[in-house]
Amino acid sequence: MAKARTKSEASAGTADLTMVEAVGQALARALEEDETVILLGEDIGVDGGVFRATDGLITRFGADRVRDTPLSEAMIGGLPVGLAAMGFRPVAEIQFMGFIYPVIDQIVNHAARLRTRTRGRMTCPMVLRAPYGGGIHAPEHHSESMEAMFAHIPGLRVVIPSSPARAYGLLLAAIRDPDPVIFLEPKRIYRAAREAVVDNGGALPLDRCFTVLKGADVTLVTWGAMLKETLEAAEILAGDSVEAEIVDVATLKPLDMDTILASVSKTGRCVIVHEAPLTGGFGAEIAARLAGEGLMHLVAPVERVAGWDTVMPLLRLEGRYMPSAERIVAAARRVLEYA
Amino acid sequence: MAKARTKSEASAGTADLTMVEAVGQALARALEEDETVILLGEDIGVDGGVFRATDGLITRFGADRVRDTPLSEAMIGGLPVGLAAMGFRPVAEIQFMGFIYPVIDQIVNHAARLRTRTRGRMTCPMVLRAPYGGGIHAPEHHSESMEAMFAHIPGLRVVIPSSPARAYGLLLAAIRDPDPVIFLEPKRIYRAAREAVVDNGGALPLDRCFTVLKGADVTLVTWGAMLKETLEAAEILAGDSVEAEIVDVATLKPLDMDTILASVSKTGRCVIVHEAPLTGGFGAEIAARLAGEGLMHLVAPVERVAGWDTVMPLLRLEGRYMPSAERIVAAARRVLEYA
Amino acid sequence: MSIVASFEIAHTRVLGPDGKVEGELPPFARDRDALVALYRWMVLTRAFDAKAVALQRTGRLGTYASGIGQEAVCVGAAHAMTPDDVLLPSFREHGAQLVRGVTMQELLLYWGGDERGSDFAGPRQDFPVCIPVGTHAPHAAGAALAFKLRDEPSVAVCIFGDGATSRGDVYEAMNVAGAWTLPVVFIANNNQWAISVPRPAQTAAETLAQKAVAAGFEGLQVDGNDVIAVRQATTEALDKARSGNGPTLIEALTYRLGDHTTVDDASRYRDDEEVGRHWKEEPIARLRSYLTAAHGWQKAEEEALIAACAAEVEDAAESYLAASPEPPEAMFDYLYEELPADAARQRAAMLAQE
Amino acid sequence: MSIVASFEIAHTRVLGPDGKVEGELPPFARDRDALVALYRWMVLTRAFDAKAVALQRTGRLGTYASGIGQEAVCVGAAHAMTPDDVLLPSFREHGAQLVRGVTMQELLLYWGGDERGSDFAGPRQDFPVCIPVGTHAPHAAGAALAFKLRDEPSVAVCIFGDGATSRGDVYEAMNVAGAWTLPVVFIANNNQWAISVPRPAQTAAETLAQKAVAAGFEGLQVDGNDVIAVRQATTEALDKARSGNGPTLIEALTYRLGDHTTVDDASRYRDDEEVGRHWKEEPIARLRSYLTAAHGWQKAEEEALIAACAAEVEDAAESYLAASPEPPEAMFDYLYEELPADAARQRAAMLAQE
Ligand SMILES: Cc1ncc(C[n+]2csc(CCOP(=O)(O)OP(=O)(O)O)c2C)c(N)n1
Ligand SMILES: Cc1ncc(C[n+]2csc(CCOP(=O)(O)OP(=O)(O)O)c2C)c(N)n1
Ligand SMILES: [Mg+2]
Ligand SMILES: [Mg+2]
Repeated sequence: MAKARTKSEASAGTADLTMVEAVGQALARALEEDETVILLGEDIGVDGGVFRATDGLITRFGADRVRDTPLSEAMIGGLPVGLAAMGFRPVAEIQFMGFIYPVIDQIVNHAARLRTRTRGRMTCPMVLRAPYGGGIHAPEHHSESMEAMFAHIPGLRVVIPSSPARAYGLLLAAIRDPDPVIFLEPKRIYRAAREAVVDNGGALPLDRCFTVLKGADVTLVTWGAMLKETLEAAEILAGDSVEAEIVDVATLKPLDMDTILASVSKTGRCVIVHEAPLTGGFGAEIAARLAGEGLMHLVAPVERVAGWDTVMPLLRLEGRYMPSAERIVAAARRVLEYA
Repeated sequence: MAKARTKSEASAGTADLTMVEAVGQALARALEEDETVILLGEDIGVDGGVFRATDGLITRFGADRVRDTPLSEAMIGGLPVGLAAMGFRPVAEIQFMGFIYPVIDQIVNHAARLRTRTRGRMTCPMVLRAPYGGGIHAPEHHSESMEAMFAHIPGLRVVIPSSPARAYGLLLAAIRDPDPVIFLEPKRIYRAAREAVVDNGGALPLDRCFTVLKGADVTLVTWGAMLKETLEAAEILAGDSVEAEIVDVATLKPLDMDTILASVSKTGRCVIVHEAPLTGGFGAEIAARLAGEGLMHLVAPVERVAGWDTVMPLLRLEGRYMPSAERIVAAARRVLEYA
Repeated sequence: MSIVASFEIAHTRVLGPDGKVEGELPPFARDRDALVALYRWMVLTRAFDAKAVALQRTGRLGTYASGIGQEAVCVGAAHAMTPDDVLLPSFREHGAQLVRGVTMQELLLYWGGDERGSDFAGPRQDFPVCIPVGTHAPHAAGAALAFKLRDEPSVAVCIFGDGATSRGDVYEAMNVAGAWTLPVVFIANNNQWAISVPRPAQTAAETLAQKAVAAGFEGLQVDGNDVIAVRQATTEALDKARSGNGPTLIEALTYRLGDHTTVDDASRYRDDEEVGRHWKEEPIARLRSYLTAAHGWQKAEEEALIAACAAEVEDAAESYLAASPEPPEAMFDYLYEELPADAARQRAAMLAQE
Repeated sequence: MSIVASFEIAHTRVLGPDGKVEGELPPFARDRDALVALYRWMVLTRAFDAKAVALQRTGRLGTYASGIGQEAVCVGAAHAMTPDDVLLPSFREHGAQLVRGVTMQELLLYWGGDERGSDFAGPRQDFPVCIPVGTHAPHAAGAALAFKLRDEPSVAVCIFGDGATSRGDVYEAMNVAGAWTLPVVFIANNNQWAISVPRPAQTAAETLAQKAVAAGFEGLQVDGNDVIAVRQATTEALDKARSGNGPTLIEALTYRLGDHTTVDDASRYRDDEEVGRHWKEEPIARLRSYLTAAHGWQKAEEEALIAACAAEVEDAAESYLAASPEPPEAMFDYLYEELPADAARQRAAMLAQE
């Protein structure tokens, strides 16, 4: 533990990190500050995770706390429920979101309702991390975005960072949260950019959207890796003197609709962008709320720019599947046509 | 087989059936007309299913075609994929929707994409049946409504009947469909009413909503058991001289938005009713489309009357969880206030 | 060809169906009081079961899964545990929960459809009933890992049915428990039926105990209608787990004398003759015969015990029936430690509806 | 205490690491041509693997999972099958797919990110590669059930890794296959590693073959670097399945000589010394030694065979690289037999974007 403490002091400063490094930093910080934090997953130990998110952690914190598991996703979903009920804060990793489905049973039937069904006697402060999304030319089943399935489950939080600093702050918040959190990491931007991250243990709120660009003409709502294309779209629109406001949802559940409504009440126009298939995607929930409480602000139809309702194609066609800046711009221009 | 044929002729007429009997009738018809149809599930054989949907089928069609499985839901989801790829039409039963989650992996990763990933070389004409929803005072984990999770999966069809005749016609269509279908049976109305069902093998379309009540003032959109409360609400509204139009979605995926849009273009008002939790429920998709292509028809905010975003409570409180006719009426009155 | 591994499945029994000693009597079982304690728990469990079924039949309880005939598995297993161990029951182990200190009123509340029933005043670390078959097995591995990491002597005891042994998550949990040498005891409560599916249709494995072979640890069979054998086998497995030697799977052979639940009608799929045969093996009469023969158990004692149990059950049922209703907003109040704004608005909307 | 069940796990090998006969040579293996055929498939598989890795390194293929070192498992198993059997491979069994008649161009298309690669012109009933570990095991049970219901002599052969044996669905599939006596052969391709997780960390079971004990059917070990032993064990298991005697689990002991995939760096978690040791056991040199010693295999023959394989691989790579791109709307065109109106609108929107 002495070694860990030294390391902690050393790393208390600011560093330019990629998102995957920021995830690792947050995990290290959590392991350091709270001895009930336990990491588990496939290949997270000596290998440091297939994306290196846990690189070096087994050396610093030992194989008891950074545990390679057998290849058993249902178990990886369920064992943490037992650990959490007994006072630990497990952070489990599913290697790719395409392999997360066997975990859903444990999340719906146990993790998300342990507090409710025992009237608070038992709680489940576990975090389930998984890289998700397309665009890295990964093999079949490695590129899906199924956040909407989780956002429908009562009792859960669903969090998706879009930058290194938000990854750090949101993951720390997720680990400290007293209830179960699904933390989905947009792997396409794991190494896309570096950002200054202050390793001071500062968490970000888990019930707030982030307005990442101010603008008065149209609201662009997105999360995760699609923030990149959305920012690009905003830049193209700026060339036409259109000022886009961009909201990074970050925490899908519970949804901070107030921030989105405030923006749309100003712009009257909204384009929602996500990578997951359109139908039943989480964009539907946001658009539905705009059709409800937000209706009177809308001057134009709500557009959703999303993945097609198709199976995520293999790498050759994945570029044609994912929303592009051009598609976002085109949607924005359509909604701007309304007076 | 001689016996089966006799039975078939005898039952070719019309009978007043409950929904669960209509399900059994459709299964029997399918077993009779197509020898590649195989039923499998827990307790569907001698026991006839815990709701008796398969009552008597093992006697008529034998234990080879009406198969009790071991207690293995992931297998019940996956084995039919192999059977279907080899030319059968398996109809698998999950005993209650609360136990369906281990099946999702097989549905997303295999059933719904077998055709796509083999470019049509292999197909997966399987049906997955499951009773769902609350209101029968069943034990914990027996009353959930998670249709939205399935409606988000590309390559799938999601079908929910709301009456005996629709159960018969839609289930036959689902079994004959060349692609995988999730068929969710609202168990609260399994025995709620009888309806004349003609056992003539007539299927209903899997891409069509049903307008079950005509009206010009407000569109009520619903599916499954909630049709009951929605009809009650319409009756209450009729007392105020409000004519509600009711659309029974029936097939959630692919969604027949045209029928809903046509109705809303007439009424300008829409209330969507479902039992599943509000956030991320399938009502969001419908409301989102109204906020998009339907926006210009709307004269009032789209209301969603849904289950709360809570864990489905145990039986004592389930009545307070589920949407009531009163809640639907109140929502309709709110949207009618807009001019 | 060479043989690279071999395995044997042992079966133990102390009392035969007629109550005669067939095996070796373990030390604890030489004590009359100890045996009477086990006997009383079994009698109480059966009385509770009967009352619960009666309450359901009269519309005052939800669907209920009676454990009649399986009292020895539940009582024997739970009685071997220390207070610091953790029980992870399935949904038919009322007897085990009672022995652990869950009150009958709590059990009735739960089965009556009130979540407060799972907020045990007694064994606060014990898990609530698990309805989705076998899904609690990974929790047992997790709890056991917690004990191991904290270097605590506690053991997780996970009970599930014969049907549950076909579930992948039970296998995954056993496998990780073996791989990590976790302090957990798995008990397969083999009552021969999973609703209408008889044990041989569930698996081609000759015994359920051998499921442990796949996970690399010991599996054994015990006569599950012999509370002495169950208690002893559990004690040995607990000791082994506590001393760092990992998990054990105990297959307890018993029989579901009743319907699957109050909404089931077992006569649809099994004949009375089979049930009748198994009545001759049931655990309560068996121990009573032994107590009578070996320890002079008296008719008066028997009557007093039955009357006391009946009174306890009646008391519990009365306080259950008298319990004040839970406010509906409770469904929001335990969803998260702090209710998010979004859900808080729904809570308000629900209350405004009154 | 009595013993109620006992099990033994057998291990077979014909050729030792040095190519000397240690076991009993099965009849087919007395034929030089038969052995040369197996040898050629293994050499071709390795050449294909090397080419695929090279294509990936130069950006012309996606992530690829090399099967180097495991050729005997793939070739031995597939070679024992009849055309009407069905192969359900995992993602590293290129050799098995080649023997079955999948073309190298098809394999490259698939790994190059083009779904057309799974539309096999050859074995149209064989399943495509399965990436989600172990999820194809239930399909094997389903295919086997189809054969059984149709009274066909076909058998489903499902290959998966050591890691996959920890998955619940593999267990569930094996369990139902046992319970229903299905004609299926499960082959655990035990290459000692699941990415960075070594076999002993995967399970406490001494052998993977004993996983079959839990499912109630025979499990056995075979030297997976000995193509003769693999072929023979598979033949016997196929015969057994074909004659109605149900499933077998074959654990084939081999070694993953390469990285997990082209994006893996195995030196992070295992040392060269271990890999070096296993190079001495690899299957191609082993059979070559035997062919040379027992059948006078000549240097010239060897060179001709290697050149022929290299040419075949080059040809395949060239036609792969020359394949016309698939139109993007293909992602809609195989979604359903008939595209629903809703999706058809999206398809049109995608095309309108050009
Ligand atoms: C995962 C799951 N599938 C199905 C059910 C419905 N169900 C309840 S109990 C039961 C049979 C359980 O059999 P077994 O494990 O032997 O336990 P027993 O009821 O005999 O105590 C079934 C199928 C369920 N509760 N959970
Ligand atoms: C269900 C699932 N979990 C995780 C992965 C990521 N992954 C791919 S291969 C692999 C290891 C597989 O090991 P093994 O079964 O031994 O097969 P091998 O790679 O050695 O051939 C893992 C963890 C996956 N593809 N599927
Ligand atoms: Mg049972
Ligand atoms: Mg391996």
